[in-house]
Amino acid sequence: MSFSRLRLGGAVGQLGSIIVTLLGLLVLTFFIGRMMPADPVRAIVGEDATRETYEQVYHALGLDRPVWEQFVYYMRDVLTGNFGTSIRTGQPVIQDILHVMPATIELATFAILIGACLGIPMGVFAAVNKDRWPDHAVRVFSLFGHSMPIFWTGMIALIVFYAHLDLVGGSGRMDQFYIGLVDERTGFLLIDSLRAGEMDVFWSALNHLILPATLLGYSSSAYITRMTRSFMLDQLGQEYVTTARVKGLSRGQTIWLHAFGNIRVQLVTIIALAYGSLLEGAVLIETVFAWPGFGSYLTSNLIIGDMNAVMTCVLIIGVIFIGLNLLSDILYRIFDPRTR
Amino acid sequence: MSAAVETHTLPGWLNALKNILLFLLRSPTSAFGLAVLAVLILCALFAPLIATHDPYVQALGNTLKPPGNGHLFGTDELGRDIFSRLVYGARITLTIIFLVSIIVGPVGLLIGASAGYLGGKFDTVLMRITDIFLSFPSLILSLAFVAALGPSLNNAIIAIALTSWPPIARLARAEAMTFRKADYIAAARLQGASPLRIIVKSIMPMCLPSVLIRLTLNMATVILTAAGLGFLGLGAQPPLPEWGAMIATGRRYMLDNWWLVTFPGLAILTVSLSFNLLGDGLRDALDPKQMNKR
Amino acid sequence: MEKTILDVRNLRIRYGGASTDAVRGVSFTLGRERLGIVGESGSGKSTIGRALLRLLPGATITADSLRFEDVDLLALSEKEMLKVRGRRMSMILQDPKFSLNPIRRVGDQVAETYLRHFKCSRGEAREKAIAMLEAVKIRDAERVYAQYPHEISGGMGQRVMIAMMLLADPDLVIADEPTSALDVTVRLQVLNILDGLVRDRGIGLIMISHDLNLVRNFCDRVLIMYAGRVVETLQASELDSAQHPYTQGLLAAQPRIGGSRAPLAVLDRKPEWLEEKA
Amino acid sequence: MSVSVEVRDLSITFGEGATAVKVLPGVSFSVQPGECFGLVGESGSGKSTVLRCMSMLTDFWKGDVLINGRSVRDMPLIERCRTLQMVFQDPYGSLHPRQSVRTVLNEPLVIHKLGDREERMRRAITDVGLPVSFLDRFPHQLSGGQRQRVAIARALILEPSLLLLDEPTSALDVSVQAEILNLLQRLREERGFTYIMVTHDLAVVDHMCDRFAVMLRGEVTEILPRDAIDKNRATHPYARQLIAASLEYEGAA
Repeated sequence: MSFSRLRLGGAVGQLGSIIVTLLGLLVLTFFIGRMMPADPVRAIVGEDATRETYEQVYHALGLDRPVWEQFVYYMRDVLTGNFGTSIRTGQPVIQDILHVMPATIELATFAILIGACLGIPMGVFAAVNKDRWPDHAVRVFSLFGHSMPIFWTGMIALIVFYAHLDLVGGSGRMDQFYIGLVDERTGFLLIDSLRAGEMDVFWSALNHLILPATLLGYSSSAYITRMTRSFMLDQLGQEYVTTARVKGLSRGQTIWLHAFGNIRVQLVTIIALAYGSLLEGAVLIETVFAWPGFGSYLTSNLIIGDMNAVMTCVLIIGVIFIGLNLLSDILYRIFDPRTR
Repeated sequence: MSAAVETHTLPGWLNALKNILLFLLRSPTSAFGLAVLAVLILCALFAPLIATHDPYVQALGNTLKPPGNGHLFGTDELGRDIFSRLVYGARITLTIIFLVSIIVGPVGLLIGASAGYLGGKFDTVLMRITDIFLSFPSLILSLAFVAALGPSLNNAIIAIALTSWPPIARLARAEAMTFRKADYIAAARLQGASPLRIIVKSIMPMCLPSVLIRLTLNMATVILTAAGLGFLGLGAQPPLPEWGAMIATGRRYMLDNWWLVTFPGLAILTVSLSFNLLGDGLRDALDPKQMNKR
Repeated sequence: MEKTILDVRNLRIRYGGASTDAVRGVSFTLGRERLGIVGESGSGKSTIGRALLRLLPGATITADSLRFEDVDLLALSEKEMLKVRGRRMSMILQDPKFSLNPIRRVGDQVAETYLRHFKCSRGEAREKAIAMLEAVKIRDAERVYAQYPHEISGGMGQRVMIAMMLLADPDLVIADEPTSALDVTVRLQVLNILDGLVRDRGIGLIMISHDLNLVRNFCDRVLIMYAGRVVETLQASELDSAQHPYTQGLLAAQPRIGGSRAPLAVLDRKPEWLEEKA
Repeated sequence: MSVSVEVRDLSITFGEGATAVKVLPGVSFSVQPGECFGLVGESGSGKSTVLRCMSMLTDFWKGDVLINGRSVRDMPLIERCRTLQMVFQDPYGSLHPRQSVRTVLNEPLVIHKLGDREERMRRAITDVGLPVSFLDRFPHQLSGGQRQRVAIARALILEPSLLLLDEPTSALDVSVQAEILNLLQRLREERGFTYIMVTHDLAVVDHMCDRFAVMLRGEVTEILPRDAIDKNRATHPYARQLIAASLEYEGAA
């Protein structure tokens, strides 16, 4: 009985810590948004506005109030879903972001699938062959993926696979003449095109997706490989692995039935984290591939200094990260008998 | 007395350093890392001697020349020698790595070790703060900082430093938490050692190896982040020969003039890879588990 | 002792990367009896147990003879070895906290031994496992079957381990410090259960331990190892009349209940012990 | 100078009210000056916790621990350190892996601002039967027994009067255990230390201790003199069971 209470206490504590983290996130974005030397009012009214309009906007933005009051307003706005208007598009920022998000999620999901399918077997393979040549080969291969500047690799890959070999689609999510052919229902092009039965669009989309997703996946597989390897080494050094061998299980059975089972939960955590950090690579690769997603939206606003949009993007990424962490925590609780 | 200790430990230190270097040289991958690092440092130190041209002088009659004819890696859209710009770019890269590391390493180590050892409220507050920072991929947070501070090399360094101490602190804390329960810490407490003394003399030396490893691996990330910022036009500003910025300007001409983007990219890749390999080698060389065995 | 189960002659084991042998020329035979191997840490006693099951990756094992019943353990392929391990020869490990897979139900882990070696349904294996859990005197076997290792005590865990390793009815069981992780009061129960099963089924037992008291009470014959060599072989009942100074030293160093409180005898290690032939 | 020790109602409770979990429901015993007092019980019975509370390594306990009538809580840190010291179970974990023996022994002297450091260190290391040259060694250059000797030297260097011994020999081989037990025995005779020794081995208790307490789930079930082991004169059922098992195990029954 006391234990269930303790666990309940843990869940409440976790919820509390999430709320505190979210609050901290707001503080951080608020201050970053306000510490810019560039004048936010000028950004809105332009260089040759009159003093009067300037004052008006200055007041409207609440910049004449004490900082803490500004923060309260900011918090109220955020909590009511009011993230302000984008200077560039003139639309509410949140609407813009919801519009571009599916493209990024599609890319990132595809990439994480590639990363996990590449990273997990490689990690296990390396651990099993520790300090022998397969281990070294996997290490160099995965470190290579981890070391490449992804924006550059993207450009080179475009030159080679698109411009010279013409194996894959080029920039964007699909070929030019398909744009607008499929209704945006979910925003995920692969799903939308399948639903509409437009197989040509589907293939074109897949053709465009494959190159950036593979590059992203490869770069994230480094992390997955490394962690898989070290988790696996941990497990292979455990005594229960010897027990399994003594029972007469083969090396392969021991590895997959026993040791691998014990790292599944940790792998879920790692993949969730890797998914989050894929968004980072996405910012750069979307710029290179003109992928109309979240990353492109962020960078184009960065360059024109639209802090409203930028900070909202940052905030959302923070929330996604916290959500992923929470998710992996929950999965941990569900899958590990020791935490049940 | 203390002098006796001093003379005793100094050669010990050098000896350890020598052993680590020898260990690293034994594996081809980390030896490669060391070699690249050496080349990078030499380039940065002796850039004027190594470079064949002035990296800033434009020669508008000599633009977009392919490699050869006195230009090892060709020339860019303003006729500047790419090889020379790469050599001078090493200075920028090294400056970024160096500044970020000497800010982030000690800060992360001290904060993390203290939080891990002291626990309690201090730890909770600290971990909340790092949680918040860790809620972002480092590039995105750096982007936000640079966007707010204004794009420049210095601001890029500040932004990268601001975003890369939390993982180090987190690591040092995790390490410190495993050591705080050790009997030798209990023994030190029973001898009346103050918390500060325990942190500095007993906890930090134990966290140091993994922090060093992490810092080395972190350098690879720093290089990529800095290059990414440069690429987006938010890092070093033209005409500085920063490698990421070189790729960004070369991008417009890349379909016909492959050398513009290829060489700076290779430079970034090689240096970043070498730090990763070096960090990996250090992990084996400094592995505390292996040290305890012997 | 009518039949020889194991015949080991001049066994040498060297770990990969080591400059000297961990086990140097050990010879012994084993019938249907309980043989103790005693020595201090680093004497190579556990290495022998693992070498018999060929569980030392990277180590070099050589011997004039390493015969287990009708097979030559050195000549078996890994595939053939899989049929020996668990089925004909098994091993009880030291600490159930580490030697059971933490995320699988203990019963399933026991049943796995049976499933691996006999063609049968899961249900049958389950029945066999439960019967075996009862045989190691676990009262509520059905309930324990469904529990996870962290939910059972150390003594219970070690009984589960015994059940797992005896389920396929092997001819030889190696017990590697089977009770040193357990409390004194539980230790005896576990040893008595193991002893009873080994005697009933006529299994050959090799008990690896650092504890002279344990082998004195639960073994027929004892090998004393020092630095990778067997220095002396004795009947367990004659342990007190040991000839070798090392054995004598070990016995004298042990504090005894009701013994004198004079300083304990300290072992004076002689270099020639390293050379002597057993 | 020998000191007496009195432990009264030492208890640890987590939580409050109905959900409170008593980790240590209440421990009381007293130790005469110069006595060796044993604490025995199975793993998890709280015997090591008692030592950690007495030494203030754990400080969230209730009750009293008095040394020569003075509460350890009220003692200034410096005085407490020079009154009681502790020797831990695992000699591999109780020495800092990156500190030489010299550093290990020098630290307490620096903290307590004691003079003649070199001289004191030499004496401490010789007292535990190691050559002075060992001062410049690191833990990984020492065997288990040698490490435990260094750990004892570290405890001795502040010249305390009470030594808390937490399973000081259970990680060691029998022959090395004999050396350490002899060393501890000799030091007690020479210096009149008071020992409180945690162990699970009744043979060690019988060899070293004058009296001992049997602990079960955080409680002292019975305090017995040493000669109660031999004929099993315990009255509490658990204490009887423990002694009986030990006797049978040793083959003496």
